[in-house]
Amino acid sequence: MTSTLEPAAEQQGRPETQGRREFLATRRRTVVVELTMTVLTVAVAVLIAFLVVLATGKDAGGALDALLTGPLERTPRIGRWLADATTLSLLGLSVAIPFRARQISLGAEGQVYAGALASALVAINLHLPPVAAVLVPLGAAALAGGALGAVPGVMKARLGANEIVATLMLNAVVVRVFDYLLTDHLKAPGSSAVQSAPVRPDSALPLLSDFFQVPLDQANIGLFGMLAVAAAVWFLLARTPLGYRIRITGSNPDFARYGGLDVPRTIEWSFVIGGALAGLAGAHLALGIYGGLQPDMAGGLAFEGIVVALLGRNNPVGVVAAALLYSYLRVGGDVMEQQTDVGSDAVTIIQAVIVLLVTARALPELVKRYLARREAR
Amino acid sequence: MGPVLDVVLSTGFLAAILGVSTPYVLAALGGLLAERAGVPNIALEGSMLSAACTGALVAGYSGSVWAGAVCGIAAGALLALLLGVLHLYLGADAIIAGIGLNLLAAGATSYTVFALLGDKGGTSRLHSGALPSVRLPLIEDIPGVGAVLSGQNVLTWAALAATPVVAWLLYRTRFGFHLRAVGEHPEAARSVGIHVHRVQFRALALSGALAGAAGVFLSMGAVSFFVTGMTAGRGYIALAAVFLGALRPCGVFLAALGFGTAEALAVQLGNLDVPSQLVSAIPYVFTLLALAFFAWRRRRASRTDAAPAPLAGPAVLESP
Amino acid sequence: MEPTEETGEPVATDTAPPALEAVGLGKTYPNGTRAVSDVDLSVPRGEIRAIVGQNGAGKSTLMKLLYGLEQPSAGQLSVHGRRVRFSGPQDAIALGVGMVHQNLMLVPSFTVAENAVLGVEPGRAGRVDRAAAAERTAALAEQSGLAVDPTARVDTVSVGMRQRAEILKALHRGARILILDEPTAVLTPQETTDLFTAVRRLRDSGMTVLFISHKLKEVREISDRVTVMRAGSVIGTVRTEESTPAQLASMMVGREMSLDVAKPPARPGARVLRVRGLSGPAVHGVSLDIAAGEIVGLAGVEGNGQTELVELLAGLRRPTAGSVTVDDTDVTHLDAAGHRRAGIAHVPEDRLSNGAALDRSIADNLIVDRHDRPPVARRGILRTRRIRELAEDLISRYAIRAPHPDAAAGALSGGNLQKVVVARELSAKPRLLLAAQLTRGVDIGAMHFMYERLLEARDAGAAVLLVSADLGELLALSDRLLVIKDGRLVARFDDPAGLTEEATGLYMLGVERHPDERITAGVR
Amino acid sequence: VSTDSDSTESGKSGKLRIKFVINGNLGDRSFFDSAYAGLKKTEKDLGYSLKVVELGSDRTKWSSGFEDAASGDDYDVLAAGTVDTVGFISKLAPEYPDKKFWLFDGSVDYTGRSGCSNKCANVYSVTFKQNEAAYLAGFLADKLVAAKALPGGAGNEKVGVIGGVQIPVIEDFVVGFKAGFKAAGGNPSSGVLVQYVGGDNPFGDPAKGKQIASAMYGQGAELVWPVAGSSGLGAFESAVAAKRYTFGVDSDQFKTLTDASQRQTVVTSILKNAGNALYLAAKANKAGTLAYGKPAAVGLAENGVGYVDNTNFDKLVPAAVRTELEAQAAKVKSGAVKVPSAF
Ligand SMILES: Nc1ncnc2c1ncn2[C@@H]1O[C@H](COP(=O)(O)OP(=O)(O)OP(=O)(O)O)[C@@H](O)[C@H]1O
Ligand SMILES: Nc1ncnc2c1ncn2[C@@H]1O[C@H](COP(=O)(O)OP(=O)(O)OP(=O)(O)O)[C@@H](O)[C@H]1O
Ligand SMILES: [Mg+2]
Ligand SMILES: [Mg+2]
Repeated sequence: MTSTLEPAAEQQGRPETQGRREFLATRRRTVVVELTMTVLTVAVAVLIAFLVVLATGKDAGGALDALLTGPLERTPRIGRWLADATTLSLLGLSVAIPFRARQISLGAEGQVYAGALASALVAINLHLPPVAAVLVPLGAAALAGGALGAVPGVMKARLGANEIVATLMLNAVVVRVFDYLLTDHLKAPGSSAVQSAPVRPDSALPLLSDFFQVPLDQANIGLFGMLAVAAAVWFLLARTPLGYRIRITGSNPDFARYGGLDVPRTIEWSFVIGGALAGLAGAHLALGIYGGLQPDMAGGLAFEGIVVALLGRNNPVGVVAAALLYSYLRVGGDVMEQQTDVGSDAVTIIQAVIVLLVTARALPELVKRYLARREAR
Repeated sequence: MGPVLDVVLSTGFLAAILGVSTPYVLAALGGLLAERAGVPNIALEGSMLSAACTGALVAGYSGSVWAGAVCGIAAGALLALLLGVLHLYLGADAIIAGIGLNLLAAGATSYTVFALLGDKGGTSRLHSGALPSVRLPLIEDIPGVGAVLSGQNVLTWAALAATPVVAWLLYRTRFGFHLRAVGEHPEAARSVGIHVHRVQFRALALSGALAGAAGVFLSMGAVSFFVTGMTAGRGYIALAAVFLGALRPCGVFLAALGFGTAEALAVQLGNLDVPSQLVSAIPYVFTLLALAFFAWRRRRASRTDAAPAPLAGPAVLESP
Repeated sequence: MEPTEETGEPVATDTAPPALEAVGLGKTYPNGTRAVSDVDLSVPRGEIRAIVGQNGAGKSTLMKLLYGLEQPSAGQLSVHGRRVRFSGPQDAIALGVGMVHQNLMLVPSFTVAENAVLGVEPGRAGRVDRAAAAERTAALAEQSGLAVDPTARVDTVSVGMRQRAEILKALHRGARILILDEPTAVLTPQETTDLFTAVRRLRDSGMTVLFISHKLKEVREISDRVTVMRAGSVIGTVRTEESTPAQLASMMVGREMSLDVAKPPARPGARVLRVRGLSGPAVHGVSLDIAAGEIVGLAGVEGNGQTELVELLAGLRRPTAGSVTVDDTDVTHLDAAGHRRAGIAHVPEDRLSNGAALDRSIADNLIVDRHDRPPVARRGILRTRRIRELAEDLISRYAIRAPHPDAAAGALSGGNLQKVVVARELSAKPRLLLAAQLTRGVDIGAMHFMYERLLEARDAGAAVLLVSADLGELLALSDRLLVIKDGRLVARFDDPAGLTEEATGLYMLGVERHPDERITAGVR
Repeated sequence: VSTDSDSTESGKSGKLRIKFVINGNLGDRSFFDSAYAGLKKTEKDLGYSLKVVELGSDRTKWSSGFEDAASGDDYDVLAAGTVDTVGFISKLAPEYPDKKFWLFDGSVDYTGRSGCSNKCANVYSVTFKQNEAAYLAGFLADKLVAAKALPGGAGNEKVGVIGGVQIPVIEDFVVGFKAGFKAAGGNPSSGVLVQYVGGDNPFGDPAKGKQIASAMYGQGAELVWPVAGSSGLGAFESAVAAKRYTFGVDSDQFKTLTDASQRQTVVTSILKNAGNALYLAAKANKAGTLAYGKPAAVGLAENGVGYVDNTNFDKLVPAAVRTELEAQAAKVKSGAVKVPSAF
């Protein structure tokens, strides 16, 4: 039987390589265009923030200067920026993994508290040799966060229960239980503030200021831990079978099942890993930022983790970049509020405007469309 | 426990449930409309907050509670439309845009209140009044029922009426028809000439208006002034009710009512000698159990009947 | 043989303007794909015009331009002599253009009637009169001969009925120009015949029809003229009665090609698949054997359990009774992964819903069944170079037209996507291949290619279960043929050579039936 | 935030510059607002200048916010409140020995054993014995309900306390209140209903505050005392609807409430006078007599806490009860009565 298609294949040979070149060129161009456009949108967002301040009749130039250069003016602020970015990156990554499996987990908040609680309990009560004193609490935090992640994970994967509801409800429960344990059982005796006893010095995450001999506020080696975790998450998603399963399940669960992947288990793993990362974020807060437990210790970070994950398009590198950008703006906002006449409400408004504009990806799209049209001619 | 039981079985408690549930029902129905149109509306909280603030301010300055209510509802709708612009036209992710808008509403309400009244806490120094309660002359006298139904705020009545209205809108009207089509299969809707974005915008406006009504209820019904952040996370609870109610008006209503009941119950149980934090966790534990139970039952039901697999899953939040 | 360049003078001799006219029409997608370029097309009123071309030739895109779903980047469009610019389908609908899409555009939770009236619902004061919708749909169905159940939910009805619902949708809108993009790809011969009757009836009432199909036999049966597209351009238009299949095929691919399948006789080996008393949703007590090196065809009217049977055998559904073994592995209670480990490969009938992950790369799509074992993965780590090599190899061996292994699967044309699926399944060197609708929606070139690969797999010793809505294809490829009706096997032909479509059709429709002993002979 | 005067200018003019760092926001209708009012008064009366920094409720920002605020050279005195800031002040005070720190409603450790390495020699801290004022509130409450003395009341013998959240500062109020209730002859375990607002915004959820107050009135409370910031505002509305009574907190709510019918329900208000304490500290500072380096605690005796005795109080509280209350107050001031504390 002679293949009647031989000539077709041959005929396709030439345009094939040309198509390939075009594909690669387009891909390169897309990356460049996306990057440029992201920078541009941030610039536009800042410009609009400028106008917002101007509208309130305050010294817009000074305010903008504080927002944009403030975080770099003093090393403690740099430290605050890095410490904030560490927590935010971990939270962003924790959200990004279930998102990649197309699971909208909003459970980071509860997992943060679970992680903080577990790590602090270990770090306050157990006497451990030096390195283990840090690693064991971290492990406990990851376990606690992961276990908490497993609850909505199993509910979703095995029963089909909506994960948004499950995670939101679980957050509410965990935060209340945390408050209860803290006020009624863990409050340090003799302290008039509601806070736990401090963690043992061995368990506190070593401060970066001790290494670099400059004051860096609470920035600690958690930063490097976070970078390692981000690299690991990248590796997990891009280079391991489990990561592949997560990606495929997120893209088309029917296809995943057809292809022989265990979809429920993959979904559960995505929740568990996400939970573990949020638990680590909690440990970073407990062992690195507060040195113990406090009520409301996550502040608004858990929700901002979602913003960071989506800004970074659920890509580990993107998430870290987005977290750095976002926490830079958080610190800049605080500097602006401290140094200028712009009030904390206006700072909130400006941050909201920036978030909204940076997510509005129309500008890059419009430019891309324009480029495509020009090329087509 | 005895006295608590008495209270729980009292008409006052039933009346309280309706009051407590009102914002949940209204906002959840709003969330439902947006979700069914294919746009997850995380900005319910922001819509509620801006409506609560606008309503109290306008009522206070104009002297008319009705003007306040209308402007409040409009403010809620406006915020949702902003979500529409960002998500539908500017390609923003609906979830981040929603979170961003909630942030914006928090900052802007507090800023406005301070700019106008010089008070960061709220508008309690302004006489803004509340929307009237509805007395039901005849029903009022029926023992039991009368005390529950009569004297409820107009917006509580609106919430009760909203459920059948939303159901009617979704299932009986052309608009609802298009809305569901757009949410379920936007391509199909577009291919028959339905303006997908236009329908989604209208759905969002309604969604925001309903959430706005919920906010107006808080500042002009439950109490008669605005306090910064007074929605206190109710928008997120409403969002949970949307999904717990399986995206159906009746289910969403029952879920919202369930949250209201649980909260009212927690208020009553608060006097018992149980740690307050644990008592306030009860509604959420209850929701989790209900969620698991219903999901389990649905799953078991779908195992046994041999209907062919659906073409597409139910409309859930779009993929991130 | 160069076809005569011809701009399409109207068949009818009246001087009325053409129903549809395009001049210099072009479309470049935002991603840079130039799908249609400089197309001139003129379709007179009351003509059935077939559009043919290879996968990715731009047929669907051209139709989307005519229906306002996409906006042209160049050229002009006239409808009934009026110059038009469509800003969306609503403009096209207003001018009487209706379209049935290649990928059906129905809202799953709506009933057939609700889908049919969507956008132009009957009812007053903003309300929808659902009873009237059902009545009207029933009436239209009656009139046009398109049988549907107006009150059934679309996600519970057969593909054929979905297809008919789509046409009713266009009719309900008062379409005068009807675009049918591969309407027959999923239909049974009987359904196709009924559809053609209905289409002719519509044509006779003055409807202009544009009809896309890869099946030249159908094209020749239904159309008045045929327009051939290749690589985004119109190559030519010929009168149907003056054309031959071979001529059309060569116009499509740009060179001569043979349309015959050379099928050497099968050399069946040992039994591979053993199915006994298998029951499950829509399948009742099916027993059959398939040996290595043979193709067993499964014929049946769509919706008689063949989909379910294949999914049971692939591990995607759980049986309620019976047993299945592949070689010596009992796979009855295993999941899909277990079936794959046992050596079963599966080309699913609906490649879009579960055959591929459209937003993942071609490479990712090619390794789903082997992502966690060598050579793709080693010690829990994916080996990207190996994956790339594997993908490049399959892309070139299966002549998949793709720029790069990293290109998204969703950017491929239907035929090429199907090649990705087939490449993956066949390269797994299966013991048993379940091939459902192997050539659905693929062009004749690809179709032949698939046939050859299938026969190759058979000759390499695979057992093949072939399910197809295309009876001709079944008869041509099967070494043995089974007929399924209402979830039960009703006929078995151990030598289908000489069997005609009509004869088989009688069994499919339940008019005739083989005795059980004959069906289960040798199956113990 | 509103800088209330330009810092660089005041630096030159030699005014004492106060920087008030708030670990929360203004508008809490509680001690931040009260402290702000007191500090604000120093601008006019003492010629000081004031700058306010609001760190918001996000705790992750507090530490660096304090650090940043202290590092500037635009202040002479850094004022802060609540026990949550004790750690920050203890750390910063030794780092900036030339600056002064005023801490209210919390106390640093002056022993040097933990916290300040310089024994906080530049820190003035003042705590409030809110339990003492709450004790009087409890005492008054029981006397009023036991005697069924409130005009137009339903004659119930219970009272309610609404807290924001269950934290020591609030518990201190509750403990004191119950002790006073008991001292007056009541049974706090059956007669005092206690409930917390909780939730996402415990001090800013008036709707929930109103629900709780309504429930308490429904369960037979004759008067309700909200200690929950803005959430408490709902309680006054509830009192009007139920035709019952309330106590105010933190400021004289008979004066601050705008609604006349709500005002009438306020029997008295329990004051925790942060503003006054700060104003007095500022005055002492000007006179050079402010006691840095050791803790100060102000209670009834020092007029740091107290109850409001106004026309409404006179109208609603029978003379006999007033006399008894004053006698109790005198005992607390003299130390004859020790009020239990949650700390
Ligand atoms: N939305 C789109 N974006 C980018 N490219 C597209 C899009 N739709 C189609 N294409 C590309 O345009 C070309 C023409 O596609 P089209 O769907 O018109 O082909 P076709 O002739 O209908 O093929 P088939 O027979 O497989 O249906 C293909 O290369 C396809 O990949
Ligand atoms: N097909 C599958 N679908 C979903 N989850 C799976 C699948 N196969 C394995 N898993 C689970 O995913 C986790 C990670 O699996 P992975 O394949 O990365 O490691 P492994 O195969 O267990 O290790 P090794 O590479 O050493 O054999 C394991 O816990 C495993 O149980
Ligand atoms: Mg096509
Ligand atoms: Mg493995």
